[in-house]
Amino acid sequence: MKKSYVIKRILYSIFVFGIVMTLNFFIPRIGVEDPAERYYPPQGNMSDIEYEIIKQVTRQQYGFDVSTWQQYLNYLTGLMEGNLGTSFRSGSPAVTDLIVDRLPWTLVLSVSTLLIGLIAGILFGVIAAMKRGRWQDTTLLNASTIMVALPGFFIALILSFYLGFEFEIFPAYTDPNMVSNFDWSLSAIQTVAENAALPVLSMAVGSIIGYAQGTRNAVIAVTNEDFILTAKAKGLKQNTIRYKHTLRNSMLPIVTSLGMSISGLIGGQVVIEQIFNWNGMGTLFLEANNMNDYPLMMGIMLLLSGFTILAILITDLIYVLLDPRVTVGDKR
Amino acid sequence: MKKLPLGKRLKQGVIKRIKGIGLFFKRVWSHKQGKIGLTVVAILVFVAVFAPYIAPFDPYDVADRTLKGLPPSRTHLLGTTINTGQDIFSMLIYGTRVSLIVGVTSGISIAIVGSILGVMAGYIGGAVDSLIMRIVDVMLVIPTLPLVIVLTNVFGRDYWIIIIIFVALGWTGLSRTIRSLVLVLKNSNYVKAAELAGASRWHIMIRHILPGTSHLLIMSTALSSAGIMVAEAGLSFLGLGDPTAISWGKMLADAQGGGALLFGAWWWIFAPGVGIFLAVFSFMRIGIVMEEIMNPRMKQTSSVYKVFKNLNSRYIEEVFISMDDHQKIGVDTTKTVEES
Amino acid sequence: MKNGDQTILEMRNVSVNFPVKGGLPFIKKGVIQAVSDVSLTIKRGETFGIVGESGCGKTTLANAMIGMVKPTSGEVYFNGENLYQLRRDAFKKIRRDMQMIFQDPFSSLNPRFNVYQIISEPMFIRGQDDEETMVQRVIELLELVGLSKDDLTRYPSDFSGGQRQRLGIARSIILNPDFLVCDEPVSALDVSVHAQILNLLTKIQKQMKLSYVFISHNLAVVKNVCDSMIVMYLGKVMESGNSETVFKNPLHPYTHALLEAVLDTSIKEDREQVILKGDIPSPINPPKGCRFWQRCPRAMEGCKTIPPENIEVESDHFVACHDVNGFPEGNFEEGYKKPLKSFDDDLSEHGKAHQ
Amino acid sequence: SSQRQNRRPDDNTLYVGSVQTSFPTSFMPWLSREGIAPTIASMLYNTLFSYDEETGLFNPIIGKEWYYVDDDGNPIVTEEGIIDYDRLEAIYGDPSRQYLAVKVIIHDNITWSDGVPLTVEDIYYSFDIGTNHLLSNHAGALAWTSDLRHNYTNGVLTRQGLFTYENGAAQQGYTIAEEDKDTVIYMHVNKVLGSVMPLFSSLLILPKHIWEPVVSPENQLNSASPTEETLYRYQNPVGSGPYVIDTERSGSQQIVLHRRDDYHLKKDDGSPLFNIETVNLILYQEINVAIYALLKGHIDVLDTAVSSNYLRLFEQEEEILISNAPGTFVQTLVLNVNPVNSERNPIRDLLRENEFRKAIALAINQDNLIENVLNGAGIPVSPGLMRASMTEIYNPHADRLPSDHQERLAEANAILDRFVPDKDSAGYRLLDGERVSFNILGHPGEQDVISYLEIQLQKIGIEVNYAAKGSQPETTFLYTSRFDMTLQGVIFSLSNVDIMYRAHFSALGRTSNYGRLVNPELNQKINTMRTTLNLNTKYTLIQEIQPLIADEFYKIPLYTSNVISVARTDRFTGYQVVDGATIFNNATLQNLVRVKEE
Amino acid sequence: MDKVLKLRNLKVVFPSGHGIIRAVEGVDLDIHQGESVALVGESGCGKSVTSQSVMKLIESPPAMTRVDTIEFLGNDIKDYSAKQMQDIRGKDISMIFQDAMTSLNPVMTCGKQIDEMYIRHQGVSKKEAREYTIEALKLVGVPEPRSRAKNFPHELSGGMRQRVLLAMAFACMPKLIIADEPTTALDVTIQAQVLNLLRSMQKRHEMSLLLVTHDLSVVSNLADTVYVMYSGKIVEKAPVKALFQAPHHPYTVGLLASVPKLSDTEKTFSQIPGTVPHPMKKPSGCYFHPRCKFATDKCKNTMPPLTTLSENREVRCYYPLNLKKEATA
Ligand SMILES: Nc1ncnc2c1ncn2[C@@H]1O[C@H](COP(=O)(O)OP(=O)(O)OP(=O)(O)O)[C@@H](O)[C@H]1O
Ligand SMILES: Nc1ncnc2c1ncn2[C@@H]1O[C@H](COP(=O)(O)OP(=O)(O)OP(=O)(O)O)[C@@H](O)[C@H]1O
Ligand SMILES: [Mg+2]
Ligand SMILES: [Mg+2]
Repeated sequence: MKKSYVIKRILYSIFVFGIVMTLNFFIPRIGVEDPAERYYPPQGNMSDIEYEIIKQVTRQQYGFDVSTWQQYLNYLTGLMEGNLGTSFRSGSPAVTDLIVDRLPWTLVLSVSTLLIGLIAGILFGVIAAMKRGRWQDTTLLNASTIMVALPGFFIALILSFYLGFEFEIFPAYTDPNMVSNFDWSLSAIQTVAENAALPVLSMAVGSIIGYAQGTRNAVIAVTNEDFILTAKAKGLKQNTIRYKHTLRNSMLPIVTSLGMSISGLIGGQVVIEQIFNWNGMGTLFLEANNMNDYPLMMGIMLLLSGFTILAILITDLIYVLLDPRVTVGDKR
Repeated sequence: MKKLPLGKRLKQGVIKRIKGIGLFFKRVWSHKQGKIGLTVVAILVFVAVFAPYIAPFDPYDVADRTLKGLPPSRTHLLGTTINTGQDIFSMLIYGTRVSLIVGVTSGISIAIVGSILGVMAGYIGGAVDSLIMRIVDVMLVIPTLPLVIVLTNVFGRDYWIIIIIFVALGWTGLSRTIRSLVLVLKNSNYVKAAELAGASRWHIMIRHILPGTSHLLIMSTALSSAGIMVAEAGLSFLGLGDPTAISWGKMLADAQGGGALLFGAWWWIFAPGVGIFLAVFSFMRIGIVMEEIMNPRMKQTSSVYKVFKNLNSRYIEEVFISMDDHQKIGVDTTKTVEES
Repeated sequence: MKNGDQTILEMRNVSVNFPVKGGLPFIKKGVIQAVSDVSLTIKRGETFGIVGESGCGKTTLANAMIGMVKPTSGEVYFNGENLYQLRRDAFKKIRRDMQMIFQDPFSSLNPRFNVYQIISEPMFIRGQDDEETMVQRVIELLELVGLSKDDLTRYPSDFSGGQRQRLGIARSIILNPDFLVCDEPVSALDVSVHAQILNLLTKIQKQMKLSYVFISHNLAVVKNVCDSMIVMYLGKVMESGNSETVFKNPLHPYTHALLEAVLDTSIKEDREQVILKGDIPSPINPPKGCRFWQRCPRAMEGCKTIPPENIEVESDHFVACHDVNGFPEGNFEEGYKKPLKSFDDDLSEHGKAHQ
Repeated sequence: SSQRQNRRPDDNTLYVGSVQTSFPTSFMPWLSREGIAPTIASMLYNTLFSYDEETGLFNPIIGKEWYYVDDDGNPIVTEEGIIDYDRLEAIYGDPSRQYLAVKVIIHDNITWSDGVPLTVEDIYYSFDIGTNHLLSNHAGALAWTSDLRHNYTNGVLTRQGLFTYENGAAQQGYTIAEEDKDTVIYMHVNKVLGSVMPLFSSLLILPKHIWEPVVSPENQLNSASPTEETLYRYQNPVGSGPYVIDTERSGSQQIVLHRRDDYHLKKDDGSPLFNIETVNLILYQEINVAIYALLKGHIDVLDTAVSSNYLRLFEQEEEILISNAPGTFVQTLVLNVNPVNSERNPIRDLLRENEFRKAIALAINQDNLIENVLNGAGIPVSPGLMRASMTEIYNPHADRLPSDHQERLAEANAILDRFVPDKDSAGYRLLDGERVSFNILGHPGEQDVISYLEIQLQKIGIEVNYAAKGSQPETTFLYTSRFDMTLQGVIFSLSNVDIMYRAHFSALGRTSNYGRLVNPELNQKINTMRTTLNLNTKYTLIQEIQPLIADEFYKIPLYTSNVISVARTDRFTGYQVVDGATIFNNATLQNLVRVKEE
Repeated sequence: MDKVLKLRNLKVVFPSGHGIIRAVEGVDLDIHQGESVALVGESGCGKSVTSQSVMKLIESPPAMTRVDTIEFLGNDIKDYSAKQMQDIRGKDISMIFQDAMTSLNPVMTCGKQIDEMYIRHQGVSKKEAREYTIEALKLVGVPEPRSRAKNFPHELSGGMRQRVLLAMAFACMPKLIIADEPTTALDVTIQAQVLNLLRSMQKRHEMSLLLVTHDLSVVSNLADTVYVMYSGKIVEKAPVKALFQAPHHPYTVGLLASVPKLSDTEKTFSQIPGTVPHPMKKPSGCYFHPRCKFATDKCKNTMPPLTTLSENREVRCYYPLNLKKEATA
């Protein structure tokens, strides 16, 4: 039963990814007759003949000279080989290469944000749930009402100026040498940690509070469940109940929301990377947008969607591990 | 006999709905948090509507060089911008308009689109359901902000386009919740009873299903409005919003680009920040209070603690004492019993 | 209460299957055989009982009777007309004569409607526009079910379970139906309220000359209320007939078990109980042969594979059991009459232990 | 502080901040044209000559000298050695002559950064594949080589216009001595004086030995799927310029360039031409961060012009030098004077009237605009659109509007009263009651200018509103002439004037001539100017064109803003302020010296 | 017979935003060794609260509890600390809940949930605990206990789950078992299985049983002594036979009469009119008076006390019924 669920879940993820791929192919083609025009918008100082030549060449180069279906097919076969197309940057670098360069640095931010958010969030949430109605709880409640209303980028601005520029506690922006000097040495790792501090902090504040709130509610909900009463009636120790019975069940909604929150996390990172001069996928995406580099933009989108799909898949599978009830059907 | 004309019945229905919504807001109002939220929203709406009368200056007015980068003063409550000499307070006032319009319009549209699609998916079911839910699944995995950026790149950056994009991407979560609620409502026995009485699908949808989701819709409107205000601010901050309008996000971007903090003009950054915060905060408050009203379990847990804090122990003692059997012994019962 | 032999509803070989969806979209996993091959006849004015354990298909069968669930196969005749071959408008018209009272009084009333709206809804749907008549009629009904005019503008949440069930009853009879299905109308209610509701139903039946289908898992209730009955197990009819006859002479081992499961308040020392072993099998892949054989104390080898037929053993008394009817003629494998070991080891061990 | 030391650890390195969206990843100079790529390319590669805007002369780089030559290859020069335009006109004025022949002699001591000597074969190769689209694809050379009469059709050389010792010089009748075979090349160019300009000063010369082996019709220079070999060469450039790139230390956030000690040009005393040994270019996404970095001393120079608003901030800093260099870029207000028929409407029809346009021009107070929007960091521009500093060609008579602003407003209103019948307190109305109101298309960054225009034009009773440019203004607004007004920056200089005049005022179609102005007289003048072979005649014609342009009021000049850039003076001195450039420029690189520490 | 449990004057209220819910109003309860005591009454009358209070499982907040004595095996556990209670729970008193589905932790195997009992109270190793668990499962008639122990609750049928709960409750051979409506969620035929099992286990191990139910037929089969509760108060206490033969309180009388019996011949059922009072809006005087056809003004004004009529028979009524009948019995 379980195995078949896993297989089905994977198949479904692939199905969703297939649709995302298709969308990715068609979005840049919305509203233009000649895709070459979207890929290479006319420039002011270009003569008509020049522009025609360029379009002609672009069509050939980027394979727009065949039927749309053939293009789609080529796009898919390209993807199979890990080829996300060619960027419009000079020198026609492969989108894949550009992304691969930036990907680890984006992951540094997102993964640490996620981990810090999760760990601290769950910790605070559990504390608040245990101390329900006391100051720990009310503090969390108040903090969360304030934090949800403060956009991450606003926090980032403030942190970057005050903690970074004014008081120099952490770098206000990323050290340009960080990437090129990175060699896995302890000091290099320390540099990365220092530079990541503020961006991660500005993103993590929100997610800590979010997860804490979620954990608190989940823990409280589980505490009201009948089986906790059973556990009490069994005479189990407080801690056994808390960790073996309550926490594991409370994790279920957290795990579900985790998968969902990935997409938002990745999206929000675009602004944060920009503010802290962090050379990740977010800035790459904005670069691409500024240059109308559709292949690159869509490549990043595809990758981010792929990540989200993967994250949701993984959390779903973790969910299955945690919750034996899920075998068939949809839990959400 | 006295058949009520359709128009009048409709009118009655509308009045009833409005009364219902009014009642709902009254319940929100009766909540402390809700009161805060409603008050702030009311103020913001007032500011947005009467912006031209409140704002002391034309926010678009690029004033003299002598007026650039003024610190807050009595004439310029929040000073003027460093690069253009615009009155920041007036910009803030006008920014309310954009944020509220974008937020609320998108919120309401999301509620409409989300409920229609959610009800369709849940009520009609079958292929329609599969289709809509597959779309939802796909939308769920595409990161929103990047997608919005791509779409504004393709379609342009007018506010109405941005709103449409937000709506096009924002309905999914709501329709998913609505759908699951509709599935419950659809299988509830009162819907079956209506079907048995010969009700058409329309009748059931209009009279049973939709009203059943109305609270969710109001709540979602509040919450998604809040979310979209943040998203819009982010977009404007990146310089990808509608460039012609003054929005809080754009003010932030201008302030950042103009080096507000470097010049020590912190109010220039904080003013729009506080604006965003207040708007989002108040909408969130309302949304959360609505959620509490609708989800009594949550309410119970939170309010029980309040009740306990404020308990009058004397009163409780009296209650306990009143439970005692006062005349435990010595009642002449046996006699009466035998008589009966 | 047999007034006339006219049939109001007849079911012929009705089966209802539900698809079971798999995890992936568009892929079906199997079917639940909720009702299989049920035939029955309900006479005008009588109360027809359906008894069986949870999940055996009682509600589904009832739904099939009133056109809420389309049978996978078989026909349903109401007042002589085939329900599922009627045109839409005719179907709607005929449906007006059938109503249902639901098992769960809590979910059967729209919490947003007030009492007037709830009860008048069927009239409203039927295009009855005149407020005054509707109000009049609703008040009349409220009084009939033991509530008062003052309740007109109250909401379901203000009522207790029993009162809600009364509201449900009022709603179901506002269109003057002929045929009323009561799906476990009391099982969700408190004991002390059972009697109230049952009496109310009886009263209404008398007043309005209704035919009832009465669903219950409590044989004691069925015995007192019903004229005819069927006993269902896993979607199949095990025993059926005139209820007096059935109760006087229960033949099917499952009926026996049900009867003995009814705990009586009359105190008997050490009542000897037949306790069925095991659990109800899943309706997704019901056992071949007799659906009851796994739990049957009288099961034989042949019961595993040969489905028993419903045979009239005495006037108006049908039983589907090989032990009662004997196996039909045919080429069966050897030993099919050999009794199966009646109890699993562990159960019998336990049984011994306390006797 | 310690952090400072840490961030600029190398004494002889100049740390340069740049605000860009991205750094180039490929250093193929013909392809990288965005952002900072040309700056880097110009440090790695050379052109034949550089052009001096002030004098109109070419300074040697790879090329040592050049001449127009007659059919025998003899230079057409006066005794002083400068171009003899009269003889040139006499020889080539004949309409049957279809081209100008040019002889270029290059330095003989140039090596590529990999040590291979640079010869005219490299020049030949560069121009040759520049014209052969089958090899170069639409790499940047397309536009720059268009005046070279060296043509390919489908990869087949149909007309040769380049001649070296090894490539057909003899056949064409040019004799090149054996010892000059590596340094002499002849070129045939269109019969326009400006033809040599892009060929000499824009086209960066590529090393033949690097590119010839990899470039083929199958693997073009600019390919959507370059081979690994090509990519390697894109990323590891071999140039003849003063610097080489340190690929080890360069990445997406910084680019490090080292000085070449074997660069062929030296200072007079024999020391390296460029003083700076290492240049470390650092990328910042946002101006604010770059300014943080400068203030904190993480960088020495900011290679991005900053807004004049920052002047106030930097003025307070002792160690910061502000370069307030005069700009070359003229911001103009372009009016849609001749929309396609489908886009015509009564309001736009007003713009077709020369007088009406004059009224708008009269309303604009450049001094006030510069004071308010640019904080004074700019200079006014004459309606002839030519900067006054271009002494050779600037015509002061082009400025024919009164200078007193009140007078101008009065005149503008007088004109408008003639055109528009109806006026109320809020401004003019058309006959049908429609208010005279225009949209100005602009980038968000131009909003303050537009706001200013709004107020200014309001003063003469015309309403103006900001309309944001969409993501693709060219296709959606400009070419379809679906706009009223827009802002456009232009640079008219000695080097580009014949191309730009044509593009802006005479060519139709999909060019920058968004508003489709057609004035036969102007058109004809521009053509004559372009084709004359006499430089003096040409200069005269340019001067005559300016009043004509001014009279059209088709592009109304707004201002030329100064290029403000900043540098720290705590480590280096000797920064050079260059017109139209930031303080990070060639002159600075040649002049900077390390501050001695006490 | 030793007293296993002596509960005196238990009062529980639930303060809420709208008022105070009076859930239990002064309940006394005595349970002797080996005795099975039933607590019957309508839904919401306070049965579960009472039974959970015995184990001090009702938490504050949300509840407020007052009690004079909770004597368990002669010790007053009223002031026991949470730790001390944990030692008693499961070991000396255990509990079976109504809905086995929600009463079992869905993410833990059934076996593990029973193991916990042994590990906690008998200090055995995990392996030993599992052996005990398998024994216990066998005892409650779970076929193939070894593999069943590895199943998760949702993989078992309702009857099996209830057996797991039984095994859990009996694991440490407690002195007192509290069963809160152990069979209402089950099918009739399964109900019989489980009840039978419960009775036999209890009898065999001489345990005391507090059975909470609203089903009188269950009572008749399982209980020795019956407490009838109405709206938070005990209205009648009697040995089971006596109660069924001669119910004294009008509520008990009505309750007994309204249960349908196979032996009935009439088509109508006798009924108690009206409904249970809302726990926040209880009537004055006797809580039952609005539904009682014998009610007098006295009943309307003052609450009758719980009066001892004979040994083991108490009734809260000014005018008890069937007094003679009992005398003859
Ligand atoms: N709409 C449906 N879709 C799928 N399966 C269904 C549906 N309705 C009922 N079933 C299944 O059909 C079988 C019979 O259900 P039904 O509700 O008729 O039983 P029942 O005898 O009324 O049970 P209960 O006493 O619990 O009401 C059950 O296994 C149930 O799960
Ligand atoms: N956590 C709680 N918060 C508020 N009120 C409660 C709580 N638990 C129980 N009550 C109230 O206490 C009263 C008694 O509840 P209890 O659960 O003991 O009833 P019961 O007799 O067990 O009913 P049932 O037969 O439905 O289980 C009820 O009115 C109920 O509303
Ligand atoms: Mg049912
Ligand atoms: Mg209970």
